[in-house]
Amino acid sequence: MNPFKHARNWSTKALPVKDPNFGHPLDTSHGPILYVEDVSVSFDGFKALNNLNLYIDEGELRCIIGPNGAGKTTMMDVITGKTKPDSGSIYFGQQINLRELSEHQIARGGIGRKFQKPTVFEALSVYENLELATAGNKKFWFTLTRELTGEQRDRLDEVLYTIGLTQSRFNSAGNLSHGQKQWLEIGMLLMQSPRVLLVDEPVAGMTGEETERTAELLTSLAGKHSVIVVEHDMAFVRSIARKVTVLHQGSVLAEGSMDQVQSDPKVIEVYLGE
Amino acid sequence: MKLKKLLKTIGVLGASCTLALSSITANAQEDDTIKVGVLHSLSGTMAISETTLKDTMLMLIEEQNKKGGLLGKKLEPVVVDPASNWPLFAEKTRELLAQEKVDAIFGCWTSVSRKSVLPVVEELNGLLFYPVQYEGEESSRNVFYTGAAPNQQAIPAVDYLMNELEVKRWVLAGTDYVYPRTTNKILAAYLKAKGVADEDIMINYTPFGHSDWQNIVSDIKRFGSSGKKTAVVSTINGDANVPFYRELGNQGISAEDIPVVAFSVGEEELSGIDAKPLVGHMAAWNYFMSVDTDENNAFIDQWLAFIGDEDRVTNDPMEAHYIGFNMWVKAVEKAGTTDSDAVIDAIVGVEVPNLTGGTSKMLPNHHITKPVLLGEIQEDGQFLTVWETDGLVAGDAWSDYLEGSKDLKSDWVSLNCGNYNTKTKKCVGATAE
Amino acid sequence: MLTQRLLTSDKGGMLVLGLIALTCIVVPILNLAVPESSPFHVSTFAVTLLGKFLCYALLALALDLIWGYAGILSLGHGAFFALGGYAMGMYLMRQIGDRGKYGDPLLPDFMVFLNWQDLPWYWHGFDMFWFAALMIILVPGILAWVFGWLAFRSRVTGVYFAIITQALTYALMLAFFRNEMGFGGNNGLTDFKDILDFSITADSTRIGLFLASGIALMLAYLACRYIVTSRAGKVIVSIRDAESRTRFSGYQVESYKLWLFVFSAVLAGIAGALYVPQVGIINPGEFSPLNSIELVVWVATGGRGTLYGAIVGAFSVNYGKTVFTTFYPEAWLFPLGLLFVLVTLVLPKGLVGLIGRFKKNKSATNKEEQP
Amino acid sequence: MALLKKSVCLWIALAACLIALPCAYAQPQEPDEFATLVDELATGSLSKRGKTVDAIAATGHERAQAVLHALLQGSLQTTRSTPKQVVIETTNDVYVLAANGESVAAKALGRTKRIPIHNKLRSQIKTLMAQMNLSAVDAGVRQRAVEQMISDGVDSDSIELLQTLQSKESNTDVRDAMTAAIALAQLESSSAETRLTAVKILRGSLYPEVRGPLEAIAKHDSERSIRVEAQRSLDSIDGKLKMFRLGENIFFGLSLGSVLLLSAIGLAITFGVMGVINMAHGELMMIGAYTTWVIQQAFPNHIEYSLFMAIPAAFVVSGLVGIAIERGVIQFLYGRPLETLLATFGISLILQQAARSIFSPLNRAVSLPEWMSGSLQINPAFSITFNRLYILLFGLMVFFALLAVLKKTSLGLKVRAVSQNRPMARAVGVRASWVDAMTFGLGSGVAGIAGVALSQLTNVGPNLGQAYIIDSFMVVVFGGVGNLWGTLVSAMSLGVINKFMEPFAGAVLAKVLILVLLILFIQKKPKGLFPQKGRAAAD
Repeated sequence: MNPFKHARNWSTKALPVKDPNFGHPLDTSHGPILYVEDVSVSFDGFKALNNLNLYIDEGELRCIIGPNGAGKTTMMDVITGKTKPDSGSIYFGQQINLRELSEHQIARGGIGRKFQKPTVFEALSVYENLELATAGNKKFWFTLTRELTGEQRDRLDEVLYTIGLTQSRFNSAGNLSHGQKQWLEIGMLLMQSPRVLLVDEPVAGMTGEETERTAELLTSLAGKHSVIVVEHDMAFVRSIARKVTVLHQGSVLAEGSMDQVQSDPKVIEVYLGE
Repeated sequence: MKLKKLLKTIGVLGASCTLALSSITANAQEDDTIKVGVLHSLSGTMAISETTLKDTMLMLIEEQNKKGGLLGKKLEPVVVDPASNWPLFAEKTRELLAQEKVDAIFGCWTSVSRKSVLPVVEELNGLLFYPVQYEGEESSRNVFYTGAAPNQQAIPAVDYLMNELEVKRWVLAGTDYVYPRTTNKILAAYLKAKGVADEDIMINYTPFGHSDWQNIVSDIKRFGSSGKKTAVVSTINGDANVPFYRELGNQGISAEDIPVVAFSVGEEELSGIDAKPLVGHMAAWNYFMSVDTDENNAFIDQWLAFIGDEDRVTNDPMEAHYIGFNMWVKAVEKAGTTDSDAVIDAIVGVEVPNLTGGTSKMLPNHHITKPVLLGEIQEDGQFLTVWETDGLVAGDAWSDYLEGSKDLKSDWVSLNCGNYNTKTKKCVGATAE
Repeated sequence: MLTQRLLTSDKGGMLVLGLIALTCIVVPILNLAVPESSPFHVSTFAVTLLGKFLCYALLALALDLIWGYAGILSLGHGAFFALGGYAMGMYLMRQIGDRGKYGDPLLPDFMVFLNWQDLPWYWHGFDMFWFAALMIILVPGILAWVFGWLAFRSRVTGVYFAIITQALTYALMLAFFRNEMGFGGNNGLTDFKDILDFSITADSTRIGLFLASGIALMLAYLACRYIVTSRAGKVIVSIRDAESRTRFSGYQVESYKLWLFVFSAVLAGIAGALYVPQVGIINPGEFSPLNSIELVVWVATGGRGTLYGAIVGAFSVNYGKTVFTTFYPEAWLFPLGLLFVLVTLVLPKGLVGLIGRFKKNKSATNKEEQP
Repeated sequence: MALLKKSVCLWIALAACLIALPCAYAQPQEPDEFATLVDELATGSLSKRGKTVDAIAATGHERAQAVLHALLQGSLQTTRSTPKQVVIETTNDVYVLAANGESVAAKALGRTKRIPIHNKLRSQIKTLMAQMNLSAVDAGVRQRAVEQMISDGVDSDSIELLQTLQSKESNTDVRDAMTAAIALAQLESSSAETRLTAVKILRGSLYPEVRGPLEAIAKHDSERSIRVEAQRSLDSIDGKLKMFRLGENIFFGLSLGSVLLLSAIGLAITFGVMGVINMAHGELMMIGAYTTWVIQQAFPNHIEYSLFMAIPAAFVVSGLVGIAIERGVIQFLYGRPLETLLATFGISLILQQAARSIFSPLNRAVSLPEWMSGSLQINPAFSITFNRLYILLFGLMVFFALLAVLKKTSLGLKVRAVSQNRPMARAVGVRASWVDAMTFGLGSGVAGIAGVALSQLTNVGPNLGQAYIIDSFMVVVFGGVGNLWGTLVSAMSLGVINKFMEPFAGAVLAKVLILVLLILFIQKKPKGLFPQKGRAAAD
């Protein structure tokens, strides 16, 4: 009777970490979940990324720092499919070549991204924002005809609680405070059930208290998800980071714990010198 | 509660909508006037040609009222603006006939506007006087064609070129729509019947408002340089003419080398052009402002006084309205009523003087008799008549040179049919009531 | 459940829908049952006028769906309207049969006129209503699909999309003007006689067409409501407000835009098909880019992103036009032009927004009304 | 209007006067016969006028040429009072008696009427004058006379005349033309040898009249060798013609491109740089065109200079209207390009209707100055029309001037600053609103200038703008928004592509194809040929 019946069952089953769109579980048997190898991107002769190599392990919380123009945003663009690299390879797990996929496929595959400027759908309510982000079948005809399942709704409530917006679930997202918007966006990422979270400057413009809560939120997410945080706020990075990568002129300058990195003479030169 | 309130609002709004509707459809039914509908575009692309005809109608009606009106009543013009929008023509016609209850409509210019109006006029049994030269192939009981049919304009012009100027090669250039297509088809058939070879006929169509004539003119020039006398028969419409003639002039083609005979270029179009590059080119019409007759001089004086502008000109469609209006007036007087059926019966055979010194007559096929004049364009934008037909030419609704229509005949008196097939002896399409 | 979703929190829509329903009931009665002498009689002229407005409203609705909700401004929606109209026109032409001027049983008059020997292949099948009805949906739909697929895939958006849609309708206009195309050139298709064996000039047929337009409009409205209140509708609004965010949420933005565009084009086609038998002519002028721009103005005037605002806009602008062309035939472009300027400057949310502003103090406005 | 026509006559009459002057002092030899004939021009009927003209030419009178020339130019007039006097209007309201060149007071004549002629007479006079002009002082006049003879067909009498003149001719061009004329006539000679020489002489001759007779000889001549030679001559002519036709087509394309460029370039600023979808752009061009007309009306005696006055005037008028539009409407709509579309569409309707109310819905006649008409004859098969040539040059001039304004002036710097980053520009002290107004004014002013150029090509009426608006947008989008060079390249290439498609696709289909190609192109390169670079361009 219902042509979408099959699809529905399939999507509810697929809700957990397994990703539905690649048809098979993600192979992370060698450790890293994300491989960025020898990636180069240039705009009109300017090399935004220059033979960048980066490996993210499953469940890892990685902070990426670097001066302006180091290539942080471009790196995220490349991973999420917004920018196609000139050369190099990007693999998600052992087998999935992200270069061949488009943005929405990558997103469905389990890589979520939070933008530098909080971008939530201001015309919609908090609840609807999360509803939209919910993992599942995102094809036009499906969303046209189906409501959320009970399971999905439960998960939504859970996330609402996690990001602390249960009270304002029916408020318009446009009326939220800056910090709340940031959290909502993180919540939306969570609804996508991603394997990897790319978070661009999550605490920019936040009050101290908000920053603290965000730090808590992100550390709690690590483990279940791999989290990549790009941030300028060194204090914040110090408070959450286990491993830090420093980008400079489109390639990795240094990598290690915060202390290691901070004592690296190359890093000091880049940040203080010249 | 809520629903109740909503229903109430709907009720109120509904009532006000009905009111609004009735304000569009308000029909002041005053019996002491006879209403005359004027259906000419006052805005949009056709305003350029049609506004003048609206003014002409207003003038004619005013004159008639000065003479005491018609059947003892005043004439009242009802002017609407169909805005060069063809569906709007149909809508406005319905408005004129059904709401305003006009007794006759004078209007339309383009073929498509007439085609759009036609079903409405027939449905509501109105009267339409159509004043522009057209492609023929039509005859409606409710329409009177006071402009020229192809045999009243195109064919005599070609005869002149062939006989007087000994033209051997022909360029038939036109805008891509029905009138030029038909005219050119008729002409091509006619020329071939006269022994002109295929390679001596060049047919070219361009879109409306075509403005870049460089290579077409250069083609014409090449076509005309074969040593045989060449002429261009132009059915190029409206705005495309200025760039066409300018290009001709600039590429050094003068009227002596390759004359252009146009069927859509009249005094009014010329008044918007610097006529210098056109001097010597020709046009075929049933009327020229330069024709020196008493009727015409009176008409011109009247027009200039009415419009209050010494520089305005008169043209052929204006004369057609003049004839059409006078015919209608005469027919109404003859019938003693403005009732459509009575007027349709009365008008056939009515004769009124035209402005070129003759008397035009309404024929049973609802076309009229007209003289055909060939004029050369002069520097002042007027025409110098170089040739005219001996007598008046009767308008022919169905061309004798087209395959589909040569057996058709229109006669609303004896046959009561607009498209009677003389071979099968049947009224085709059975549109007659 | 569904009715609740579609109609509650849509007071304006309910009001408009109710009014249309009321008109659909009252007008036929006043036209057919009330004698002509009565002041309550609604003339056939008014019926065709209203029928035309209903078609325009449907067209405006189609545009509002993609412009108001997905933020895709099409300046070529008139093309889909005209294509639907042509499909219907071709059916009506074939219905004339041998009652044409030349009495040819197969060929329409204009083809006889141009000495065509055979019916062009694309005219076959149009003698059957079901085929024509299918084409009314398929032709605009497929064109929109192909065009949309090309455009959205390469992420042509905003102003660029507006301009290439304009190019599309302009190209179609020029093409249909050509007599060789076999669609009657500049004169288009006209002089229709019957539709589904009913005489097209009969009052009852007019009422039937009027009702069909009204019902089509109401159904289309509900369908549009269904879309915009569904999850897909929210995705569509998200695309309008933050396209790349939606993309990174895992939605294939192109596919959403494409299906919505196709649906909107089909609605426009249906509007055109209903329009043609009521006005009695279809010609390439309907493809004119100016028509499409005017359509955008109806929606803007009514208030975009509300659906019913589009209907209000289509009715009010066209009503105004009818009044102005009758009462101020010489100068009606002045108020019309002024209206466009004022609406964009003073009423960014259109007439509907204006009413909303008055009511603001009374009740909290519902969220969906805000574009 | 009347004044305008008079001033047109003025120039023609002036030319006539120059020719007449040398003869004015000579005493007529047989005053009676000549004067009678001249009078007959006025009194006789149109059909008899041809004979009279022949007779006048036959007198060999010194004034014959002047009278015929005046008749041809329409400056030969007659009084309405009897006895009719025939006079030549040399300049505005200055008359001389046709028969003897004595000047007469305009007042004494009363109202005068032009003596009308028609085409037959015109070509008759031209032929007659060609023979007289063969020995004119000016080489150009002689050249035209020979060409006139070629197109009229040279008869055996003229061959001898030409042969004598040719031996004396000093100008090579004229001599070549004479050679061709003689050879053309000799093609019909009964002597095979003469024909053969003639065929050889005509090898590569580009006179259009040559091809037909040569073709006939190549097919039908009794001598085979002549047929072969004729075919070779024909081939050589065709080869040349092909080349020139290609050249001609390229010029046509560039010329169309220049029109597109002119109409799009203002838009490249208002739309490309400022992001305003200005639907009233066409109407701003219309205003420019009407300005030209008004200028010509105001200075009816200076038509030749009217364009030089009209260009700055149109720039100022359209620019001011543009500034008014910007201040009145658009300034409230920045960042909302689609809204600017609606508002400016409304403005375009108002402007159109305003033109209709002020100037009437009829087209207005804008005169072509003498120097804009005619063509630059490179050879008999290839000529470039002056108006197109000047407009092409003018379009390029406007383009480079605009480029210089944007690149070199402080206004240009500010414009670019504001268009790239409004708040930053404001922060460094640029008065953004002033810059907006000026930029829009600049774009509108350029549209006005384009209108002046268009007035020389097409109708000046309320619908002028509508015809160009869509094309203009296409050009800007195709070239890449915000890139003036892109606009130039796109306008020129669209023009040329169009002209190369027209011969086999026809004018309508060519345009449709161009539009389809454009649509497809934008799918491939959504930002046009030369996309604007950098982060600001991304959305």
